[in-house]
Amino acid sequence: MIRYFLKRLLLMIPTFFAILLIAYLMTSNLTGTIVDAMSAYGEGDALDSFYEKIDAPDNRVTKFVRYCYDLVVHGEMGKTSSATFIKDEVAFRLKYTAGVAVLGFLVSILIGIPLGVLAAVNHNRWPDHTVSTFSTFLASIPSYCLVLVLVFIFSLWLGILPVSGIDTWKGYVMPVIVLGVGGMSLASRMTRSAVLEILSKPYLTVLRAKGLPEWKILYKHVLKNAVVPLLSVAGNIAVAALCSTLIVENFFSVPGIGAYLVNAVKGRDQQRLLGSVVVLALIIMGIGFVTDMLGVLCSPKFRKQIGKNGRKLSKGADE
Amino acid sequence: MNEINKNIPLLSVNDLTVEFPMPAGTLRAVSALSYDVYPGEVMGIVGESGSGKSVAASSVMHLLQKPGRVTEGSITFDGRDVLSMTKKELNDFRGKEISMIFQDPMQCLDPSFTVGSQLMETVRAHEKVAKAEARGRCVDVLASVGIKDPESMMKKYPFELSGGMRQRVMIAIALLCRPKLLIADEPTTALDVTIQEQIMLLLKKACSENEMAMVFITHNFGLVADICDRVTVMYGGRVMEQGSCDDIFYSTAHPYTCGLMQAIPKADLLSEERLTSIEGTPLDPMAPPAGCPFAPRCNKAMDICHRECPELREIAKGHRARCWLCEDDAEVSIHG
Amino acid sequence: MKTHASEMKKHPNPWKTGLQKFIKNTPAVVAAVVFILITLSCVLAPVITDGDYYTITKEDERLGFTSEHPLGTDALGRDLLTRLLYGGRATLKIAFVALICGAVAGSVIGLISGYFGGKSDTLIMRLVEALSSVPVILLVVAVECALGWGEGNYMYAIALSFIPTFAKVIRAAVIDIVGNEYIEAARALGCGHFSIICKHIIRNITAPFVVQVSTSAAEALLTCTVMGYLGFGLDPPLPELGNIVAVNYKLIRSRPETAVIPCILIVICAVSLNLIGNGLRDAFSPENRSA
Amino acid sequence: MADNELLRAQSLQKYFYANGKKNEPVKAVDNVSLSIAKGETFGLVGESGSGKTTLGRLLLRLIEPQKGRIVYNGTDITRADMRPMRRKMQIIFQNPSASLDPAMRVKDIIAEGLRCGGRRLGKKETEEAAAELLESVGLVADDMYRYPGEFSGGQQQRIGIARARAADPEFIVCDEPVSALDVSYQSQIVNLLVDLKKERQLTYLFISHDLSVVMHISDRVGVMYMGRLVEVGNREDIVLRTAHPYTAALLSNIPIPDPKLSRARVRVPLDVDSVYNENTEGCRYFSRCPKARPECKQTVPELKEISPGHFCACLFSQN
Repeated sequence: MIRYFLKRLLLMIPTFFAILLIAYLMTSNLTGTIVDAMSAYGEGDALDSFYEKIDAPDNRVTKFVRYCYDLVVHGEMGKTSSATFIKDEVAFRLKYTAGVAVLGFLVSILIGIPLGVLAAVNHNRWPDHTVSTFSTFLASIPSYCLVLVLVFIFSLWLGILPVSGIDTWKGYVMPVIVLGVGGMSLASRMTRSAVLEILSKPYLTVLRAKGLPEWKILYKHVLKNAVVPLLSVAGNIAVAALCSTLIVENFFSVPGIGAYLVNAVKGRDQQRLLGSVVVLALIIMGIGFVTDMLGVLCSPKFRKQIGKNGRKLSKGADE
Repeated sequence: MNEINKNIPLLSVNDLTVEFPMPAGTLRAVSALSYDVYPGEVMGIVGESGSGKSVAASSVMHLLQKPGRVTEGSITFDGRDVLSMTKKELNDFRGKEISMIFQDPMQCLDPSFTVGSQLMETVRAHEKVAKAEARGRCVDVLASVGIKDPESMMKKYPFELSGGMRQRVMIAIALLCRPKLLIADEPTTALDVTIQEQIMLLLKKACSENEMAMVFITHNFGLVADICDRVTVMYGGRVMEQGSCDDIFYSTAHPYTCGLMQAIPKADLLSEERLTSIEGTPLDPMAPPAGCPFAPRCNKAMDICHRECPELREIAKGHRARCWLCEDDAEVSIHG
Repeated sequence: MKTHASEMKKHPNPWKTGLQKFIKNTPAVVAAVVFILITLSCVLAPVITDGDYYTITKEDERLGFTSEHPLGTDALGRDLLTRLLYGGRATLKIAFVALICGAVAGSVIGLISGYFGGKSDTLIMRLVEALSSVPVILLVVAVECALGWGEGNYMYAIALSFIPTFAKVIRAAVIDIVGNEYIEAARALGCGHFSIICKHIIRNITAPFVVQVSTSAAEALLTCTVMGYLGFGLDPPLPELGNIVAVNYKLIRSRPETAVIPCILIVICAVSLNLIGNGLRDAFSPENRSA
Repeated sequence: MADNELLRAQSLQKYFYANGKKNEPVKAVDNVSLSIAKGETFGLVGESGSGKTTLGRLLLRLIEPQKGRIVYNGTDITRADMRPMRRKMQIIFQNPSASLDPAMRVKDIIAEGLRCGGRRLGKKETEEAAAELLESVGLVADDMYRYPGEFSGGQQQRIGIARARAADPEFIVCDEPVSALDVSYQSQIVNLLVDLKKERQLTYLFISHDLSVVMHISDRVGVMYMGRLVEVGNREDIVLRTAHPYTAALLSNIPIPDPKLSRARVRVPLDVDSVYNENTEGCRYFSRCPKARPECKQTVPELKEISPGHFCACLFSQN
């Protein structure tokens, strides 16, 4: 079992550095633009020496290697022009992003999944229709329109929530609602199709033939079989929540990674950009790894076959 | 053939009609079907795919898939009307009085639960027994279906078992509460010949030991000859012929049954080069023909067959057939 | 033998039966009509309006819906209706080009990894998973930096973001088709890989492809508008559904309708695209039927 | 090599390696040799998992054998380019609905077969040829404009046969062509195959798990167990002078549609559910064989000729 987990971990390393390399290459000509941006202030040798130090074409690769070395060995992400450690900046901002993202994720899971199960259980009856049309409608509202409506209602009209800034807990309410709405529709649709697929399996008729009451079949058997697919749904929702947090932060000026990213781009700062890429890549791969491992642990078939010989198992015929 | 100790039938289904309202029209899967099963007797229901044999059986257990519903007829089991049972009564009834085994063993066990827990929940759903005693009964029933090491089987998951083993576990689950009637819906079709034989032996032993009646559904006449006491031949949702095993095999009255018998290839090198096959294509369930459903494919069809559907008439003691040929003089032999 | 054409008509091909089912689905048809109306009005923008979305009217005339500005003016006093139509045209163009590029690229990748399988399959799938775990905004930022600013570079980023979805859907469909015996029959008849792919596989994956394009269309439109709103889109004077809303956000207190009207238009587009997507999915792949 | 021998396979071997070479392979076809004469129907019988379908695919080179040689009409085709050979060898499948492309009209399906037969025909001739082929398998000429979805199982199987015949082959592998059909359509297809064989002097490899169909239709029969041929002989030898205990068990387990006979029958006891450990040395039937002796475990029994044309792979064959 442990061997299988270690193998999965090792597999993540190359993917991580691949993403890092692509991000680095894409943003490498960014520093050139920093120099243009700064050229307005200084001329002559200050400019040349700076350009020389920051990014001559030949030492771009060596710079990348040194960057990775620093990252891995010391966990350093270099200094910004204003000599503050990027690592601290990113860590500070991560707190806010994580806060909003986790709350948004919980809202969408705790509302989306029960709705999905409800819609799947009474298929083609009124709960199914309402939930589906409701989630289709929610999925078509872009985040900034929702922001507009919420700000209009809660801040201007009722005046109970601040327009932006998250000094108090109130500041968190609106971003979380925006995130929750998007995640909820996705979660309910995915859960519905996963549970419908289980409900169509023949062994449910066998359970009914055994004389088990309908509620027992539903809560004991269907839900236990639904755990693995629902875990992958939760994994997708978590990644989606993180991605939309990056966007929502800019509307409510939440000082999170997303805003940091956008400022880094506007300020043409490659170091900050790479810092946020590192953190985001790590988090997302972490989510993927955790959902995968929970999936393996929860399904007896994986657990038994993995436990015996630690290698990836082939898809069984009777999944 | 074990003799019928009581003359009142355990299960009696009379002129049952099941319809599936589809967007393209109502599909009548079974029309005016009636058969009786006496205690300890094995009733075989034979027919090709689409003849309504599975619907005939699953409607007894109220397990019709959506959107199927019973439109006419009644099903009485041990004096109680099955169709009018409430949900609570149904749950006690299924698995305790009647239990069922299905065709595809690979899909019939819940992959996330051990064999033991699936057995235990059946016992505890019907009887309030202590855990230890329930476990003991599960181990005994597993042993009775020929599983060598029942203790270790209790801990195994379905994906670790072969097709034959899973069907044995299915039979164990069915026999757990000693039901009076077992419905077997093509239990051996998905299994190999050698394993099929073992399962048939097991079913025969179970029926004789627990004095249990059985409704055995299949499309293979060999299995019918092997295990059934009485047989119902179905085509296009209607009963074509019904009678004891010897009536059906040795004094066949209906051209369809006769045609099916001759169409079966035998491994005894006696049958000539070409099988006498029944021509024609399957009937469209949405638009059944006016007269007898088999008329378009019957080589002895008269014009009345195409116009009007014959009644199921008694042509000998306990032997009934639905054919115009047997209407006027019952004795004319179809083998001609 | 009867004439060839009359015979063909008697047995419609699967596409016609699929379309007949789609027609019966009223919400989808209404959504289709609405969407076509909007697209037409955007395309015919120069006919409907005089096309000057940049002249700024004076401060006092900016109030309310006047005959001169049917939908009023935006924060900087430019005519909202013209900006909406031209903005819609730009966004719809970018969204659909991005969607089609992403769809085709993703499908090709899915087809290759599904049909050939083995090592190439695992390698491609690992890359696709890596790509799918990168947030869209990161992709946009990366592409913007690499290709420079402005004029819709983010279209390529959004196309990239669709590659994983289509790769997974088409790969699953191809694996399902290759499992069937008619592919083996084609090989037994001497068809090479290329002719099998062209004749058998492409025909059978068009249904899942069309269904996936329609279901992702709404998502493509929304992502484009969000990127426009965040300022990654076209440069300010050029109108785009995203940056129209961004510009009018300031007026939310005094004249909220300037921001609300574009939002309503975007939501209507997205809802209609989603409904069309559901309708097509019910018509062409009945097994995963929605409500 | 006999004069009228059409196809000979020598010690064919095909192992399926699940995830990588290092662990135990599934020995689907293990050292199988057989020869099929021209105009003969060779029946191949075995339970599911005995490798009979894999052997059929190997002979047509739809799967590549790891070891062994295939000689067709004197020319060694083990490594040869199969394109010219495809015309001569065709295949009919088990599942009627999955063997026809649902998106193509029947006319195009048959045209694909005609093209493989090297007959470059214009539109008009293709339709005539397709009409003639459809009538030859008992369908109506107008059926060529319909889609496979509109036919019943039996009719779809006829279209598959028409397609195979379009290439005008000499040798057809029938992979369980009637197992998925009902009894009345089964006999229609069997009769059709017998007529075709007489009319076109075809040679069949008829694969099935249903012994009675195989015994009815084939001249020589081969019995396979777990990837190995355990007995080969003509029909009378196999039924009347059964040599291998497994064949005897198979024959005794066929259900007989006659109440008196089937109940009076003596059955060969067969320990069915013992654990199959495939990689035992020696005879693979050892774990289930009622007459197993210690020697069976040591040596792998070879296919010996116990009487002219009758081969058996058992150390203690019955007669």
